[in-house]
Amino acid sequence: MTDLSVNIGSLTLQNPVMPASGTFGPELAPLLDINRLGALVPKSVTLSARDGNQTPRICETDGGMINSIGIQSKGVEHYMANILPSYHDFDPPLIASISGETIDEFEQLAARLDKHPDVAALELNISCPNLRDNGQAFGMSAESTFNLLRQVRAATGKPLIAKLTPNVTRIQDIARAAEQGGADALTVANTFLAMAIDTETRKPRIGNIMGGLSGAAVKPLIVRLIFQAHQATNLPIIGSGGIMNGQDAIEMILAGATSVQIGTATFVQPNAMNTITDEITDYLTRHHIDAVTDLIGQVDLR
Amino acid sequence: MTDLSVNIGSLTLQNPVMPASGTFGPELAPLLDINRLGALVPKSVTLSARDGNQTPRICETDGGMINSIGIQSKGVEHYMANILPSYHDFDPPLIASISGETIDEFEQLAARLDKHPDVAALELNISCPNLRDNGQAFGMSAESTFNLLRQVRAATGKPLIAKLTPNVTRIQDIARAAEQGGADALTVANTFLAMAIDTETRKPRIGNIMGGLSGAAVKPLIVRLIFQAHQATNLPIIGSGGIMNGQDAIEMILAGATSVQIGTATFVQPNAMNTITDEITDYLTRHHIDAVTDLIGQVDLR
Amino acid sequence: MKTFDAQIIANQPVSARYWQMTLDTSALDQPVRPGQFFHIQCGDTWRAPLRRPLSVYHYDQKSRTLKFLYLVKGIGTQQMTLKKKSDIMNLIGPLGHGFTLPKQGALLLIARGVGVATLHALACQARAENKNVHVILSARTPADLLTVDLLAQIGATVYTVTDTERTSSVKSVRALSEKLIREEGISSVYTCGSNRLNKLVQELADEHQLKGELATEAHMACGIGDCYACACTIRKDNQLKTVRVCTDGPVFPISEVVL
Amino acid sequence: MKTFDAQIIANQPVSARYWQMTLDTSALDQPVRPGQFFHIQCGDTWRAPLRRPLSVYHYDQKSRTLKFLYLVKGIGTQQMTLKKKSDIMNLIGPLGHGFTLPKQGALLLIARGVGVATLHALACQARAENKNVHVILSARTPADLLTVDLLAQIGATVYTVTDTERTSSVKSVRALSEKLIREEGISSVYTCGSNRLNKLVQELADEHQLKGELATEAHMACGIGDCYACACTIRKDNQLKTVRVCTDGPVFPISEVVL
Ligand SMILES: Cc1cc2nc3c(=O)[nH]c(=O)nc-3n(C[C@H](O)[C@H](O)[C@H](O)COP(=O)(O)OP(=O)(O)OC[C@H]3O[C@@H](n4cnc5c(N)ncnc54)[C@H](O)[C@@H]3O)c2cc1C
Ligand SMILES: Cc1cc2nc3c(=O)[nH]c(=O)nc-3n(C[C@H](O)[C@H](O)[C@H](O)COP(=O)(O)OP(=O)(O)OC[C@H]3O[C@@H](n4cnc5c(N)ncnc54)[C@H](O)[C@@H]3O)c2cc1C
Ligand SMILES: Cc1cc2nc3c(=O)[nH]c(=O)nc-3n(C[C@H](O)[C@H](O)[C@H](O)COP(=O)(O)O)c2cc1C
Ligand SMILES: Cc1cc2nc3c(=O)[nH]c(=O)nc-3n(C[C@H](O)[C@H](O)[C@H](O)COP(=O)(O)O)c2cc1C
Ligand code: FES
Ligand code: FES
Repeated sequence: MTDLSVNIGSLTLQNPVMPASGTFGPELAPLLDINRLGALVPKSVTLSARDGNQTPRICETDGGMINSIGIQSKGVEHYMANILPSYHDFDPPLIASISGETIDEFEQLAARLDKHPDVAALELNISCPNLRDNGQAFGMSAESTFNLLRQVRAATGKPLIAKLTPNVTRIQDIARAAEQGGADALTVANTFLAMAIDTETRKPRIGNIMGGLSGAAVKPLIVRLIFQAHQATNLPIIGSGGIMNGQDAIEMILAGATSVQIGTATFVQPNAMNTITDEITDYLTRHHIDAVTDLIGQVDLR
Repeated sequence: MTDLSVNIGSLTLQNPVMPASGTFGPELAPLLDINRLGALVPKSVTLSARDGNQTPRICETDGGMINSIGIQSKGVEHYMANILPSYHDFDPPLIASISGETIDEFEQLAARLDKHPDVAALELNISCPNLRDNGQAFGMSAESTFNLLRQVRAATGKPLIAKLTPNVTRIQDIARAAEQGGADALTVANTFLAMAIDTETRKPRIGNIMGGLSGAAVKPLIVRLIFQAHQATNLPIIGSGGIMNGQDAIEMILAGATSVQIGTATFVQPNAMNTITDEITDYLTRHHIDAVTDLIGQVDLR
Repeated sequence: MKTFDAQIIANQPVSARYWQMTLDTSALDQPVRPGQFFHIQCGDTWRAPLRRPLSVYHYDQKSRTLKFLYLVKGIGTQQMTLKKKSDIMNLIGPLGHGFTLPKQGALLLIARGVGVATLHALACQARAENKNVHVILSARTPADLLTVDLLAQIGATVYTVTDTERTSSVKSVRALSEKLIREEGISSVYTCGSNRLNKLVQELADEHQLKGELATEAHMACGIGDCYACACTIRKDNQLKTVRVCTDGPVFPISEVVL
Repeated sequence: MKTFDAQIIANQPVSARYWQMTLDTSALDQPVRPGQFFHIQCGDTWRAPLRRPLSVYHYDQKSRTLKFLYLVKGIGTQQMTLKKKSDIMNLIGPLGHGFTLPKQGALLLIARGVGVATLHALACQARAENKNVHVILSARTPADLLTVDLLAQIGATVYTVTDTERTSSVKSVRALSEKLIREEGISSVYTCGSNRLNKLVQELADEHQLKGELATEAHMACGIGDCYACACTIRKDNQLKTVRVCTDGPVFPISEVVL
């Protein structure tokens, strides 16, 4: 029997495949076996209600897509009253993605969710390119990453996963700052700040001018970022960006990921996460590998 | 008549389309009308001879490719004796791309080429991800960019084009540093540091482990970088990264580019630069625009 | 709602810019309502990963055949034109809320361009329930007018207006609509395909106390309510609300729509 | 060398893993030499932008037809198998330096796997010039052996060795080669397809003072000498030199090759 289970901090997942925040919801239930996921990750929640950004909020690019949803959220109270219960009947642990405009907001969100029994861990979205001007995010500075983690760490005992931004000069520095601040794991990474212009109308193809690029196009950049972050820290890494099939997931695991998140691929095919899990199992079987953990960071550098 | 001519500093080009360094050579002459290019840009030259990196030096990714050629060069003396003369009979101005491991090397290269009549301008490759460990480059720091530009500026009167790296948190800061250091123009940008792993052999698909990603996949990131750099400086910008057709070139011009460089597309189709020039003309004609310069930065933000 | 494969029975152009695709959807086990849509994988998911939403143009419950009428616009619909008889299309659907028919009275449908693709299924159902149906079709040129004969065939009364004939101004359409409302016992009005006509229909519904519905469009990623790509703003009880076109729509009461 | 379109005359599998494509290359106006290659656009240039290099397997100057023998390996060659008669392939070529034939004496060709695709054209030319040609074909299994009959047909003497029959060890191939060198007046030896055999041929050429040539492979981007993707190291006058497989090769004197 192939062992697919992995640990993210104190959390044990039945397999490494989980959804990427913002691309998943209970609406998928008729199209996907949600109980076969490693974890559940709902859309990022903010402290108070937000409307999200102007439309169009998405556009397609070669091998990818740009989104600027901008965290449309009804606030954390609504989240606890309505969103969390909608996942209650599924088996996998739920990782709540939280997003704030200030460090205090992150802290309050973490404190508010700290005691909630349905929340197994918190993913800190310190990397959304769609909240502030020009795609600025906390995760762009090692200092603010450290401060944010430290403050949130004090507010909750739940495992903390820092979702890093790829839009930085040295991800190693940010990864280390998150580790030192008290993160239990890293998600590498959020979307790449991007822009597309319709040459016929000359207008940006995204209402918010810029947005975040995801999908197959970004995979070689994410593999590199995982490799760099894995060399810089001891934290388990959740790889995210451009995984379309099991082979892509294996590639990220070899680069240093413990687990993977799937976003755009679910839009292509709603049951992509189930297929990817099957393909990971097939790969392990074909290569006579007992446990997926045996592959983590095992890229052969000669 | 549509006017395709553009100015890069004191240099006037008959049209905005030129090759990207490292993807072009006189070998293309039977396959492409070289005299229809806006400028000629040979492979980056180093001060002394270098062998380049381990093989494999390229691999393909979805919608792009990773290269780690690593500047194989026979040194600047050989360049002046053999490379520059091989372009002598072509009409377009030649932009010499130079690459050094230290600021002094850049300065010496510039000084050595300063008086050469065949060199119309210098492109400073301060952004090659394939020279130093882990893709480090001068262009990753505003300070070293400024220092490098200032020192090279003192060594030559030729127009200086700083080729920036996209692997930075804020390209605006680097663009401004280059401007303050004395750059006449910016190339935005070099390749994105990337990695790919063969899941069957578990080896990196590039001998040098990491390399630079180019091709269609990166276009939305480059359009964003051009837009940001254009907002931050007054320098003319040469857009480079992912242009496959005339529409892509127009997109970059609307984002703020004055001129464009074509690399990967030439591998797809050796006469791509001629086709792209024709497609730009067609676009201008169809939209009743007299001069391509009327489009620079004209993205309609409402 | 499910993800399923459907075999192509036919796929051909119906005019210079429009194509029609007929699919064998025997895999479907749910009813399909006018105004609902399917989220379609058009072809090369590497270059173009996103699905495309297309309205039900016609659905035959008995034979379980589904038709789309589509404007060839960009890469997705271009790839659809390359598909041949017997090729397989992957669909998610049926999705979204469809139209609701009036209890009594006649229907007025006002469609611009490919908007008729969406309203056509409604006309069919209303005729099947023996309701009177009046359709105003607006297009750029007479050649762009779609399904005129088919609508007439099922017993709808069709009025065509075009830009080139200078009969398609909002003013003319308003005059024609008001005449029909006065003379034909219209109880409800439906529209799709043009912002200017949406406004007109909103005004008409308000002025004449008609039930009105609008089929909206938005760029979509998931198509099933997860991603909030397809947001639009509606007004309900005098409050502005952001809703999802894919699940809260695509059909909205015209009174709620913010134009 | 030029970029040109060629129409497919035939494209079919010749064994479980190998296909053969025949092209009408009437657009070609240059001679094509054994050992040269073409740089081929395989299909979807969006997902897979790079061309693939394939050796001339056979070229008929009179009819201007060109054949490739290719191993179906990854996305590029997979896309080639989807191409049908009358489809158009875009090629750049002929590229690179081909083999040189010996002035006199017989040729010994040692090919492993798809390496025979490259050596086959050489066998044809040598036979056309009435030279004696001995070919050792090595493969994993007897089913993987390619073009045995064709080579025999043109009058080459063929020896087959395979892994499953345990006849393909370097030792056996060395023994067979030495016998042929002794008995058949071999003046030159050529190889392609296996690193172990390359080494063997280098040794044989050295020990027996034979002219030897090797066809090398490298990942390529431009294929015409511009990009330095295809670098390999050779030894010339006892100096190591980095050269380009696409233009300085792909055929190199075996004595210069660093293995
Ligand atoms: C609920 C719904 C029903 C529709 N029904 C029909 C129909 O029956 N017939 C028909 O011809 N068209 C219909 N459309 C519009 C149709 O979805 C777009 O024309 C189509 O997606 C364009 O794809 P493309 O690849 O050809 O164009 P591209 O411009 O290349 O598309 C690029 C991206 O933009 C999106 N996009 C472009 N135009 C639109 C648009 N008008 N609305 C939403 N997204 C868009 C695409 O989905 C894709 O993600 C409908 C749209 C919606 C939302
Ligand atoms: C001069 C020359 C002549 C060749 N002649 C033949 C021939 O006649 N028949 C034949 O079957 N094969 C030949 N090859 C090898 C052939 O080019 C590769 O098998 C082919 O490119 C693989 O492409 P793919 O898309 O199927 O595989 P993929 O693995 O998907 O290719 C991915 C990338 O790696 C490159 N690549 C993969 N394997 C090789 C290889 N062995 N050599 C060079 N690049 C590679 C591809 O070109 C592509 O850029 C030749 C190679 C060279 C350099
Ligand atoms: C439509 C959309 C919405 C997203 N919303 C969020 C979000 O709310 N919070 C977050 O952390 N990431 C969000 N992301 C980023 C994804 O979680 C993921 O990191 C990214 O899409 C890369 O993975 P992919 O290439 O598999 O899609 C969103 C992505 C998309 C495409
Ligand atoms: C094979 C290869 C070699 C390159 N060599 C150089 C180089 O020597 N100097 C340099 O400044 N950029 C080099 N580049 C980067 C290109 O000049 C260009 O910036 C990049 O490829 C992006 O453009 P593209 O997407 O059109 O290819 C190289 C790129 C490739 C693909
Ligand atoms: S398209 Fe995803 S919520 Fe509507
Ligand atoms: S492939 Fe470009 S130099 Fe050989």
